[in-house]
Amino acid sequence: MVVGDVTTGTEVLVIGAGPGGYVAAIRAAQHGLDTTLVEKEAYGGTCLNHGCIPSKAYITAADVAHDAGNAEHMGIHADPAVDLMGMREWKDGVVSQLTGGVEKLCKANGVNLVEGTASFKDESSVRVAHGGEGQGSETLEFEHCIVATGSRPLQIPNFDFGDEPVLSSRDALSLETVPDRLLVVGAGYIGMELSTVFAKLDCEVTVVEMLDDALPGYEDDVARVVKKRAEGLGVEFNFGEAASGWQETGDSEAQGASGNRTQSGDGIVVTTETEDGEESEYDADKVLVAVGRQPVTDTLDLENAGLETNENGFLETDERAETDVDGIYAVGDVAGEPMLAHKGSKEGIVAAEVIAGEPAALDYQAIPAAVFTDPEIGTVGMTEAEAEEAGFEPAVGKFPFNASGRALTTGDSEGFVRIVADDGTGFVLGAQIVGPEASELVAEVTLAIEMGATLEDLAATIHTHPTLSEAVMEAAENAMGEAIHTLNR
Amino acid sequence: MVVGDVTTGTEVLVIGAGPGGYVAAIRAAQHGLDTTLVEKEAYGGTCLNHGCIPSKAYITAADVAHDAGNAEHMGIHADPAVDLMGMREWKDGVVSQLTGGVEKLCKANGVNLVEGTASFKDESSVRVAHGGEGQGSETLEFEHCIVATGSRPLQIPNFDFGDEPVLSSRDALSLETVPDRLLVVGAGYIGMELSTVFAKLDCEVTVVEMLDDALPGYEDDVARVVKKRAEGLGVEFNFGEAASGWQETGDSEAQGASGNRTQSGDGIVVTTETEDGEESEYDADKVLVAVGRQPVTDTLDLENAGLETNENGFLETDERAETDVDGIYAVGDVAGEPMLAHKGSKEGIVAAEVIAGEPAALDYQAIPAAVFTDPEIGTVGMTEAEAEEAGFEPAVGKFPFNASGRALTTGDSEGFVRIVADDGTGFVLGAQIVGPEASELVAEVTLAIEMGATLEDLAATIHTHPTLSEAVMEAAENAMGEAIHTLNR
Amino acid sequence: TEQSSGKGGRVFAAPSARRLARELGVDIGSVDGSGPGGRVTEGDVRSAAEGDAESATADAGGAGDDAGPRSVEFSGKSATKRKGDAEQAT
Ligand SMILES: Cc1cc2nc3c(=O)[nH]c(=O)nc-3n(C[C@H](O)[C@H](O)[C@H](O)COP(=O)(O)OP(=O)(O)OC[C@H]3O[C@@H](n4cnc5c(N)ncnc54)[C@H](O)[C@@H]3O)c2cc1C
Ligand SMILES: Cc1cc2nc3c(=O)[nH]c(=O)nc-3n(C[C@H](O)[C@H](O)[C@H](O)COP(=O)(O)OP(=O)(O)OC[C@H]3O[C@@H](n4cnc5c(N)ncnc54)[C@H](O)[C@@H]3O)c2cc1C
Repeated sequence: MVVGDVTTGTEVLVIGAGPGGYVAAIRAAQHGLDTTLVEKEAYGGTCLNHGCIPSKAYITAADVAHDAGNAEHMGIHADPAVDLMGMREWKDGVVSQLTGGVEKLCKANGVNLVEGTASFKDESSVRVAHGGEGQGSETLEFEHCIVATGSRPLQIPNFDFGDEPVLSSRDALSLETVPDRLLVVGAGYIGMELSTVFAKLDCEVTVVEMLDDALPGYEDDVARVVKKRAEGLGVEFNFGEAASGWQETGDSEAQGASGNRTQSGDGIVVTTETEDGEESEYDADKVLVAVGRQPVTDTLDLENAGLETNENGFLETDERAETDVDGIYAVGDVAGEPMLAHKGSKEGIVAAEVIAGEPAALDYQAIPAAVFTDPEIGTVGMTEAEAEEAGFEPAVGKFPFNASGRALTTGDSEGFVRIVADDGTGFVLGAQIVGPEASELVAEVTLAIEMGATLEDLAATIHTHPTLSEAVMEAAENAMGEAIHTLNR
Repeated sequence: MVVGDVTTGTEVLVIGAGPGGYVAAIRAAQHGLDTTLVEKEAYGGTCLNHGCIPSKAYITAADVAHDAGNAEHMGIHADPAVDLMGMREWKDGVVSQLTGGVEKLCKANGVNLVEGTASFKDESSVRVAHGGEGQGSETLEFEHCIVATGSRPLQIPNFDFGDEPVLSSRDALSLETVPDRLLVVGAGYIGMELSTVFAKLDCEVTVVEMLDDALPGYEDDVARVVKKRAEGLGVEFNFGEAASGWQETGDSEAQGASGNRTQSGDGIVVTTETEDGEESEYDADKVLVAVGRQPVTDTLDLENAGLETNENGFLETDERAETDVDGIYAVGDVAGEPMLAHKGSKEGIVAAEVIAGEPAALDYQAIPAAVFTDPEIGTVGMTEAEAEEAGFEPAVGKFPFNASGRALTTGDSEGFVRIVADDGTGFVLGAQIVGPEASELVAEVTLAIEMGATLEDLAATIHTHPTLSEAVMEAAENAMGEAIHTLNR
Repeated sequence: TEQSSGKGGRVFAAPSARRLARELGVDIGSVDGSGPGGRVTEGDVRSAAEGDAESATADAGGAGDDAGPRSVEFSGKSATKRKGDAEQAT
């Protein structure tokens, strides 16, 4: 039964309740704007339900088990058993605590919550279709709209996420048992994080990657530390190969574009191809496809609002997070790279404040990024090459964690902190950190970049002993030729 | 056989190779000064050999074992066995890697190393007595001297560290077996860190503290989080009691000032007294006395150089780290509170640079401090009360870790970040952090304080999701009434 | 004078100074910084705002101009309500 179409109005309409959208909605409401947030699936979006949060929960649990099982050198003898269903339940509990929190925070800040799928009727209203078929719809008129519909995993030909042995990252985070053999397609950050988790859970993990190294986009010496550790966990890498198809073991008929269906659990064979057409085959139980994500706009009827996506499917915005259409903003993954939760939240805040009449803008100098592999990677701002390209004469300092007292006492001392600065002025331009707590350490350097701090500022700031953050100070000192705990070049 | 007294000269003489002294020596040598470092015992001083480093190594190992044994809610089942000798060997390996590193770094920077005990002959020379009796001595003439002789554990009447059941922190870090029952005298940071370690190693720990709370000096709500967790580990606290004596079990004769000797391993009874003279008795196997530390100057013959200590035994210095005697500097624990390694290193650097003719001074705004309990504490700058006292009108923001996605995914979400700022200007004045990685998180706030950053600067800086450092940003936003993930007051 | 901006379109100034520049309609990229290395302080922004009003109101990086410093003139577009009642939500 279709319920009659009711029309209501709102000052600010936010579409999508991921970290881009819900943050925008809360901030808009904090500024006294009448705000409505429409979400079709789950509060918190990809990040809380199928991305950042569940993956990090699994990483923690896998670490606890793995660390204890590998601490004989510390005098600790344990043989932990992992019950994946128990791990999943814990993770689900964390997720629901956080998604429940998002809902509560929205309400407490006065955001109106609407469940359903929004699509544009024109440039000042949307239709919201509720729940399943026949659940009715309503029209919402808005003065300002923030599109925050996020992204979804890319599919590749012949690998349909609907088929049971083919996993998206989301599927991988809700398996009921640890597969014996997992083939991971894609050595980007999501592929690498999940490969590490499953390798630590004693799964035999093989990674195939089209490009010629793990973690494309990261500098060689950074990626190398993570790759080496992964190999130490038993992960096997195969570069320069693209996954081209799969079939069930014992199934003589090659499976392809026609689609695949698994009945038995007796394994699959995945075929890959090099650029020259050379084929390889890999036995596995599951194949995880983690080759990237694409923006979600197909549910929106963009054309009705006069919106267009660019050639990569993103909505383009200016430094106020506004699209080409007056009063319509886009934030988060749907608004382009980097597809990171905190980038989306920042855009959400700026969009909300711009709407509220504040002098807000996307004027940040640097967006930090982290990879939660073992060890972690944290980067922000410019690499040495990028600094050169931008016209700086870079001064670079490095500090290895094996010279850090704190790193040694944590039992985890591979990796380094590298700081990139402008030689003339000393202004800090960037950092590449690989090692323990790299995701946290990058925060200090980000503040340094935003503040226009110099190497001397970082070096002169007292850092607690013994902490990993001392490595940031020492890297800055090294760039000045004055490190204490490492030799200066 | 006494070797003839040779006299050599040096521009800079540093006495003591702890984090105050060796850092000073390296920096002086980096500035081209002819530098000699005299150490009587072990490179790295208390910190590397018996303090910061070994304690943190034990904390890590105890955590690995404890976390794995208590992760059933995460689906991990393990029953780790701890072999304290194995743990100690690992710790010793870490220590010797670091002390070896200090020695190598000193040499690589051109510091002359001399082993022996230095004492002043006059205000421009010391006598260095080598090794044991009859190993000879030499005279060193200096232009500038940096005294960095550190501190040692305070003894209390009737508890002689020479007696086998009476442990200093140093002894506690080299036990061969985990005692069944440990009585800890003193709930300061050293007592609390070690209590936590031993409790996690399944030792029955009882703490007696003369004052009326754990972690004196820390605010109530900070100390409470740590105390609660310790109690959860089975640590029993008794406040308002001072340890007054001990005797062996079954030993009818009360032991006291006369000294004690333990023959058998069948336990001791420790007696405590309240202010009103009320006595209590505690059964234990060992008693750890961790009631504070006192400066070491008694090996120096200070009077020969015209130096005097203040009423607390410290050498007083000015903002150039110089004592009352021209050309003689003092750094580290011997130069006063706070007795922290990084304070000593900073003073060492300043003293070295001042001697090198640089415009250096102890002009820092804040010294961060950490307690590596479970959870950790990290503090820097002013508390709200201190800010008020200093004439600021404090704006205070708080963010609880149980609203942090990252904290929840680490399984450790107790505690909070509190930021104190000046209301009018927004200048960040201090932070109190209790929770996971508090020791690292405090680094960003320290930089903020040193840079004269405002709440807005912290809030506007993008913080990686999901990280604990987001809590710093949110606390700053909360102080501005604009936090996203917690309600604003 | 040496400009702190230019390279890669960077302005070395705290977020609070950058926001103040937008609020006062100052193109922070053209402000002489008095801080170390030419870092632009809030004080520099204020004196630039007082000192020459005409350059401050010049269009400072309109939509789509992402080559230059990301300073955007505060236009107060479509403001519904201003700050001040941020706490009412609780
Ligand atoms: C495995 C994995 C790990 C990740 N780890 C990290 C990490 O550690 N750090 C990090 O920064 N990022 C991480 N990411 C990326 C991060 O999840 C995204 O960048 C982030 O979720 C983007 O936020 P968003 O608000 O733009 O979109 P999303 O989180 O995707 O939310 C969009 C929301 O919009 C809703 N929606 C879509 N269309 C409509 C419509 N028409 N009507 C109503 N609602 C609609 C969707 O249901 C969804 O809830 C990870 C991603 C994955 C998959
Ligand atoms: C269990 C424990 C845990 C601790 N944890 C921390 C922590 O986590 N963080 C922190 O910041 N601080 C910590 N501390 C405190 C820290 O160890 C001290 O603040 C630091 O070591 C002081 O450095 P220093 O150079 O002044 O002196 P020391 O490290 O004490 O070094 C002084 C050196 O001088 C030598 N010496 C003394 N007299 C002479 C002489 N006459 N001739 C030649 N040599 C001499 C000594 O042998 C010694 O090597 C801890 C201390 C303990 C006991």
